[in-house]
Amino acid sequence: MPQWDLARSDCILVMGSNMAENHPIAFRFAVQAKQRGATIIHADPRFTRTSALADIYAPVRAGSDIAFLGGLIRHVLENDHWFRDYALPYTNLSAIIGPDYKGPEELAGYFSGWNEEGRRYSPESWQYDGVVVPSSLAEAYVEIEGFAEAMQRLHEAPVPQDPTLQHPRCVYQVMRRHYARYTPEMVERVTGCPRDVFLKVAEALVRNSGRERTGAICYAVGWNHHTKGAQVIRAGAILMALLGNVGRPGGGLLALRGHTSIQGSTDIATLYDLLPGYLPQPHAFRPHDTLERYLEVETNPTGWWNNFPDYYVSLLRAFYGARATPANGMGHDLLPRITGNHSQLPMTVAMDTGVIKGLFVMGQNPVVGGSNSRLVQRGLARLEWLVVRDVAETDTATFWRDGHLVRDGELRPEDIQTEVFLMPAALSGEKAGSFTNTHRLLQWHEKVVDAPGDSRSELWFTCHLGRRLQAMHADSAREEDAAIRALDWDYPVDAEGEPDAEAVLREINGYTWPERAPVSAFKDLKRDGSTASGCWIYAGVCPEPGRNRARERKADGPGGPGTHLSWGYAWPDNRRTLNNRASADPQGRPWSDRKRLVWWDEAAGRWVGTDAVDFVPTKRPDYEPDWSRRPAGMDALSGTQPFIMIPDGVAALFVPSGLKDGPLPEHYEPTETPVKNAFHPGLDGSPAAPRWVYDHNPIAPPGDPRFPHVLTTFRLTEHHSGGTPTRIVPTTAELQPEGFCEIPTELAAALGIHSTDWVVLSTPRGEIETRALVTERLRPFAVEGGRPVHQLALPWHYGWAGLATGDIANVLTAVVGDPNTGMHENKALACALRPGRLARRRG
Amino acid sequence: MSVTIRHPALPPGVQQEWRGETYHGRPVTKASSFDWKVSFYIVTLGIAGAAQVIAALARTQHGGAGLARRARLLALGGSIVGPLVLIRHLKTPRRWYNMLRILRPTSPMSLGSWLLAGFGGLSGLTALGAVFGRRSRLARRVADAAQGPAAVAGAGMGIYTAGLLASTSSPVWAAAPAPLAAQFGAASMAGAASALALAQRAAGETASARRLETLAMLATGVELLASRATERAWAAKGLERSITSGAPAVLNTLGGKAVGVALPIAAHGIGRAAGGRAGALLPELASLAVILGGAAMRHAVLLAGNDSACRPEHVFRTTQAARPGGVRR
Amino acid sequence: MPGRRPRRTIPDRAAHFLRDWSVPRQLRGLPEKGRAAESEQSRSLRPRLEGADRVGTSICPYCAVGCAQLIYARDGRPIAVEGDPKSPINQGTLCPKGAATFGLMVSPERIDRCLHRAPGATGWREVELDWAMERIAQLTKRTRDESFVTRLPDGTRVNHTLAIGSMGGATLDNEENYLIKKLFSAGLGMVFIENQARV
Amino acid sequence: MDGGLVGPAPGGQEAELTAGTRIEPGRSYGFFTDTTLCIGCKACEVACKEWNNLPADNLGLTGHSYDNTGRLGAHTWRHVTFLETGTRATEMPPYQSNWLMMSDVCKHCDPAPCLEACPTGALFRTEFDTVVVQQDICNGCGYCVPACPFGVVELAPEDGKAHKCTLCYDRLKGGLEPACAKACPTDSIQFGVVEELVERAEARVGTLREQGQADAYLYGTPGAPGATGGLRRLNAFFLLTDRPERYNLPPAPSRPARNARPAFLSGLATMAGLALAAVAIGVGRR
Repeated sequence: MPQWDLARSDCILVMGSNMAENHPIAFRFAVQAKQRGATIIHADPRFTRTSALADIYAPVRAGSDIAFLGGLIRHVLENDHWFRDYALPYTNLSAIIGPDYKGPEELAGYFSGWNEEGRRYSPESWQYDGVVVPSSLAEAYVEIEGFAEAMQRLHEAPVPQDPTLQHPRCVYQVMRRHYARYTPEMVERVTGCPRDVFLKVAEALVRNSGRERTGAICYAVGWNHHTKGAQVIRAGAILMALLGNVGRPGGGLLALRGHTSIQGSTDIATLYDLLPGYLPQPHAFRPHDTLERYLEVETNPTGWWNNFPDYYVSLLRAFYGARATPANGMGHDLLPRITGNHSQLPMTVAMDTGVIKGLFVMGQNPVVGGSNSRLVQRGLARLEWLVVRDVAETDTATFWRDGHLVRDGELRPEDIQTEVFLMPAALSGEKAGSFTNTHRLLQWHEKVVDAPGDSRSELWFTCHLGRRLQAMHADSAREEDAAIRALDWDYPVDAEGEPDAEAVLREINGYTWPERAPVSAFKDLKRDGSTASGCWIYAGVCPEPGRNRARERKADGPGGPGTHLSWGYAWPDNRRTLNNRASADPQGRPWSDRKRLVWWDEAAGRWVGTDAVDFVPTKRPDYEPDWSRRPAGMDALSGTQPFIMIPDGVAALFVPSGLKDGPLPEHYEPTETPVKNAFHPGLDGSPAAPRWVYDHNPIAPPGDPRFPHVLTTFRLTEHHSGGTPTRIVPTTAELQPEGFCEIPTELAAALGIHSTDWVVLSTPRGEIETRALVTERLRPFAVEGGRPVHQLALPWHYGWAGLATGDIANVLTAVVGDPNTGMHENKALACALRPGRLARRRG
Repeated sequence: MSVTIRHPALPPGVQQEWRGETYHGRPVTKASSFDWKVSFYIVTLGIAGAAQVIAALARTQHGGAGLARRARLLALGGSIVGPLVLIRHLKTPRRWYNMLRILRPTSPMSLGSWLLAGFGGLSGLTALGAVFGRRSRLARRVADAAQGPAAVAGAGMGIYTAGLLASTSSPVWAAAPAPLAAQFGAASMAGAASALALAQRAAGETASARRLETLAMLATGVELLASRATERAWAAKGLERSITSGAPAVLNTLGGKAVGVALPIAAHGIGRAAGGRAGALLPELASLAVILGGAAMRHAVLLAGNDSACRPEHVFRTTQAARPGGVRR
Repeated sequence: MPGRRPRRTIPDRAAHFLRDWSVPRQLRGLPEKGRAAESEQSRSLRPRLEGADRVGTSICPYCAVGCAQLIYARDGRPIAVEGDPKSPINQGTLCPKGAATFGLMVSPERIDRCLHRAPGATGWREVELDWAMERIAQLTKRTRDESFVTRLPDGTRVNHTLAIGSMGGATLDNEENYLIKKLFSAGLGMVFIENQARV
Repeated sequence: MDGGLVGPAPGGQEAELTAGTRIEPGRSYGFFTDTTLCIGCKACEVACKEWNNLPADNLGLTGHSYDNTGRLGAHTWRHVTFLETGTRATEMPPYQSNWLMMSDVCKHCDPAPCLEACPTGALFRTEFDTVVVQQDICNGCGYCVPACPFGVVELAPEDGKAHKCTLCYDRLKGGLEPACAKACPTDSIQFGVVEELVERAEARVGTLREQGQADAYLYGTPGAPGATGGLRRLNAFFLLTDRPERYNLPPAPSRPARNARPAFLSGLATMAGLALAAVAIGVGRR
C-alpha cells in the first residue's frame, strides 16, 4: 500500500517497527489517520517514541511475535470475526490439503516432511490434495519428485476446495487446529503481553474490519531479523487477509524499508539469488542447465508468472545484446550459476575461511551492520584486496587501523595484508538517477552540483571498471572470458565520463530488438528475443522516447483522488495498491463508498477506478476458466481471484511451496534465548534455521545461565543504519552522540547501574563496553512461572568512525539466519551484563 | 515545599500541586555573564554617584570647598574608570557606543547608559570647577550650574544598578526590588562617605571626616536594615541557598556583614574610645572596611543571582503564581 | 553564523552609527521597540534561497520513504536542501536525517580523493583516480583468473568465481544497481553479490 | 532556476503551500507547538541548525532520556525535551502521552523581556511581530540573558553576541515558512498568524478533550499559564498535557521590567533620606 494511503486507515498496528522514529514521514500519515479517528497500536519489546503516540501499547518480548500474531489469528477464527465475504473467495481458506500433512501440534513442533539428517523440510506433504503448487516467489521450482509434470495439473481444474469449510483438511480447519494452542493465556505466557492488553488489540483490529472499515499493519526489520522473520510477516499477512484488508484503501501491510533504494536494489537485485525482476539466478544443482529446461521448471502454469519466459529472455537480451543467440541459449549459458547460499551471512564466513579474496563494498558498512562484527573484521583482514566506495572514512574502510582486532592486540596493522582502496562517492544531488521507495515508487533525482574532487557515482565506477575489464579481455578466446566479452556495455557518457543514467533506465525499461524503440509496458515483452528489458517490472517507466515517468512530479490536488498517479512511477504498470481487484467485492462492486478504489464498470466492460488496475482490465467479475481448454496463465484465473501472481489467484494463508520452514507460521524461540519454548518442550528454536557454528561464531544453547538476558538491537531516529551518513554530520551526530544500552530500572538497580555509567555486554562472540541508559521504557517480562526476564536494547549505529562514536553492537550478534531470506537474527538473542569497562582497553 | 497554581488554572486532570519536580534538574533560566567587572562598576559608580550628592551638599555649606573638590574629583575618577572596566565586560566591546544607539525606557541598562553618559558629562563639568575653579570663574560657574543635575544623576547612579539586577528573571535578583535598591543606595552612600572621609583625613580636615564617618555609619545601618528585608524575602521564597552557600555566602557574611558592618562599628567604637594614634588609624580602617564590605555585599548579590538562575527549583518556586500587575504593551 | 566582517575604521564606524542611530528615528515617532530599532542588516535581509542560481529536485538519500527534496545551489555548491512542498509523500517536511542532507553534502568528514592503503601499511596514501581504477581492474582480473570455474568436475556448468564479493546497493540508484549486477554477475561471474536488503 | 518543477507559482509564496498562510508585514506570526503531535524526532533541531548554520554543542551523552542537546542556547534554537512519565502504561490517551516530548523554542513574548532589557536596540520587534537579535548591533552586554524568563537567549563565546531563534526572519521576508515548522513531520510545530493559531489551538484542545485527552491545555495564549505577570501572550505557544515544569517551563512567569519602578523609587528615596541625614549631620561643614 502506498504510504499516503495509511491516512485512510481506521486502525494501524505498528509491530516490528519503530515507525515514528525510523520512518517519521511515513508516520505522518498514521498521525493523519489518528486525526480522522483511527486507533493506533504499537506492539514492541520497547516503549518507544512510536508507543508514546499510540492508543494501545502492547509489550511483546523480543522474538515472540508469532505467538502474539498467532493469538490474533486464533481470536479472529474462533470468534468468527473474519471477513467472510472477502476471505472465502479471495484466500485459500477453502483449499483442501493433501492427506499426509501434519502440523506441529501433532509432531512436537515439526511440520510433516522433516528430514533430520539434512535438517530441512520436503514440502511434498504440504501440497493441495492431488496438485503440486509451485511457489509464487522467485523460485517456482521446489524439490519435489516430478515437480515440472505434477504442477501441470493446475491447467486441468480448479484446486480442490470445500467452500462450506467443513472438510477436515481444508485450510480453514487446518488453521483452526494449528492456532488452537495460541490462546490468550498462552500469548501472555510466551510474549509477556498481559492478556487484557492482547485482547484489546484483537478487538481493535476486529472492530475495524469489514465493508466499511480497513486496518493496516506497518512493519519493518523488527519482524525480519529473526530466524523466522518471513513467517512473522506471513502471520501478519494472514491476519490482514482474514480481516479483508489486503488490496483495499487504508488496508494491508506496509513494509517500511530502511534504505533509500533498498526496494530498487531488491527489484534490480544486487542479491546473489535473484536476477532483476525477481527472476531466479540459475542454480547449478537445479534443472537449470539449458534455457529450455530452466524455463520449463521456473514457469508457473497459471497466474501472471506464466509470462516468465518473456521476461527472462528479454533480460538476457538486455545483458548480452547481439551476443545473446540461440546458440548460447540467448545468453543463459553465459550466466553464472549459484551453488548454494551466497548471502551476506555465509559471505562473512567465506571471507574468514579464505574463499573470498577480493571485495567491493559500495555504500555499505558491514563492520557495523554485519552480524558478528569481529568475524567480519577477521574476514576483511584475510582479503587480498578491498575496495570501499563511500563519502567518508567508514569503519569498514579503517578496520585495519582502528578495528577490534587491532584494538585488542590480536593483530597489528603491519600484519594485515589487505590492500584497501577508499574511493570517494557521489551523493544523490551530485548524480542523476532513480530511487525506488518502500512502496515501489520510482522517483528521479537530478544532478544539481558536482561531487567534490574525485568523488564519482557508482554508475561511473561500474561503467568504467567494466570498460577497462572488457578492454583487458578483448583478445581473450578463453571460455571463461566469454561472458565479459559478450556483455552489452556501450553506455553514452558525458564530457566528464559520467554515463547517462537515463540511458541505463531506458535499458531497464526495455526496448525492441534490434531497433531499440522503447516498450510501453511489460505486456510488450516477448520470449523470442525481439525485446530487451533489464527489469521487466520496471517496463513502462520510459514508455516513449523522451519520457521518464520517474521524473513526473504532479501530485493530486486537495480534491483527490489521492493516488497521485502522475507523481513518479510505481511498478508494476504504475499500480499504487497491489491486488486492488480485492478492493471490490466478488461481484465487482466497491465494498463500500467509503472504501472504493477500483470496481467493475459494466457499461464500459472494464475495471475502472482511481488507481491503475492490478488485474486483467477487461476480465469480468463472473469470468470462469474453461477447464476443457487447459487454460494457462491468466486465463486460468477467475474474475474473483485478485492475487494474480499466485498460481491459484488467491491469498495463500497456507503455503504449499516456497517456504523452507513450514506452510504456516509457528512460534519458535530465537536461536539464543533465556526462555524455553512453551509450545514445544525440547524444541526451542526453528529447526530449519541455518546457523554457521564454528570457532569464530559460537552459539550459546537455549537457556544458557551465562547469558540470562534478552538482547535486542534497534535504530534511532537520529541515526541511519550503519551510521556513516549521520555520524559524519555535526547536526545529527550531537543528537545521539555516543553509543548506549537501554537497561530496565529493575535490573539496573539490582546491578547498581546508573545512567551514563559504563557497562559491559557479552555474548559468546565477544564483549563490548558502552554507556548505560536506565529507563522504565523497558520492562521485565514475567514468563514461565513468574521468573522475570530482562530485556536490554542496543542501538547498532555506532562504530569508531565519524563524530558520534561507540562500540559496535554487532560484535555481540551471531551468524544465524532465516532459512527463507538469509536474514540474520539480531532482534533477539541472549546476553550477559555487568557494570564497568573492558579490561583489555589500551591507553 | 509545595505550592498550588492559583492563576491561571490547569486542567483538573493535571496534578495541581507542584511537588518540586524539575526537568532532569536542568536550569530553566540562564545566568548572566556578569562577573567582577560588573560588580566593580556597580561599586565604583555607586561611590561616584553618591560623591556628587555629597559634593552638592558641600557646595551649599560654608567651608565645604575642599570636600566638594575632592568629591567632584572622586566622581570624575569613578565615571572614567567604571565604564572602562564595564566595557571590558561586553563580549563585543568595540561596539560599546551602541549603548547610546537607542533610548529604551523599559531597560534599566539603557536608562543607566544614558544616565551614565549624562553623569559622566556632568561630572566632567563639575570637575572643571574642582581643577580650574580657583583660577577660572567661568569654570566655577559652569561647575556649580552642573552640580545640581550631577547630584540628581549621582543619586540615580547610586541605585539604578539594583533596578537593573532586579529587572531580570534571576529569582534572587528579582525577589525584592525595593529593599535591594535601598541596600545598594545605602551602600553607595556609605562607600562615598567613607572614601571622602579617607580623603578628608588625608587632607587634614578631620572634623569633616568625622561627619562623613558618621554619615557612613548611618548609611551602613540603613544598608543593614535593607539587607535584612532582602534576605527575609529570599528566605520567604525559598531562595536562601544561593546566598548561604559557596562564594556568595563568604562574600555576604564575611565581607558584607563582618567587614562591612561589624568591623567599622568596632573600629569606630574602639577608635573613639581609645583616641590617640589608634584614633587616627582605626577610623581609616573603618572607612576602608565600609568600602570593601559594600563591594563584597554587591558582588555577593551578583553571584547569588547568577547561582539562583541556574537552580530550576528557584525559578519554579518563584513562578508558581504570577505577581500582580497590569499588562503593559 | 555570518563570517566576521573586515575590521572597520573609526570614522567608518562613526558614520555607520549615525546612519543607523535610532534616537533620531525615535524622535520622529517611530516605535522604539520596532522600526526605530531596525538595523541596516535587517532592512536588507533576504533568504539565501533567493541567491540560488540552480535548483534541482532530489530524493532523500536516507530511508526508503522517498521524500522529495529541493537542492538549492549557487556557483556549483549546494546552499540548502529542503523538503519539496509538492510531494504527496513528505509535503515539504523532512525528518532529522533528511533535514541533515545539506549537512551531509558539505560534511567536514567527507573525502574527495582516492585513498590507498598498501598491504601492511599503517596509513593512507592519496592516489590518482585513474591509478586506482587501473589497479582495481588488474586485481579483479587477477583474482578472477585465479579462481574462475566454468564447470564442476562432474561437468555441471557454473561459470562463476567465488573469490570476489560485492556488498552494497541499497543506498544506490536503480541504474547503478543494474550496472553492478550486470557487470559483476552477467559479466564477471561473481555470485557473492549482496546488499543491505538482508541486513 | 531550472524548469517549472520547483518553487511556488509566480508571485506565490512557498508558505502558502507548506503552512497555508501568506506572510505579510504588519501581521503577527508565531508558532503553535502541539506536543500531542510531537514524535520527538528532532527534525526541528536539525532543520534549524542547517538553515541557520549553527554549530553543534556536542554536550555528549547526558543520560536524560533522549535529550542530548540539553537546552536552548546560542547554537540551539529548537530543543526537544524528553521526560518519561509513565512508560509502563499500556492503554493511553490519544496522541502523545507518557513519554513527554516538546520542541521548545523562543516564545517571541509580547511584551518580550529580552527586548525590553536590550540597551542597544539590537533586540527589536520585526514587521512580523517577532523578536530578533540584530547581529550587526548587538555588543554582547548580556543583559537579555538573565532577563529572559525562559532561558532562551545566550551569548555565543565565539562571536560575543546574543543569539536565539529569529523565527527565520530571513525566510519570512521571502515568503518561506520557518525551517523547523516546515520540516516537522507530524505538524507538531505549526506556523501562522498568531490569532489564527490561537483559534486553531483552542479548537484542538476541545477536540483532544472530547477524544479522551482531558489534560490538554494551552501554555502562552492570553489568559493561560505562561502568559502571566505582564506577559500578554507568547507568540510561540504550546499545547501541553502535564504540568509546565515537566517541560521545563515556568508555570507563571513575570515580565521582569516591572521590577524597575519599585527599585528606582525605593532607591531614590533612600538616597534622598541619606542626603537629608547628611545635611542634618552637617556633612560639608568644615
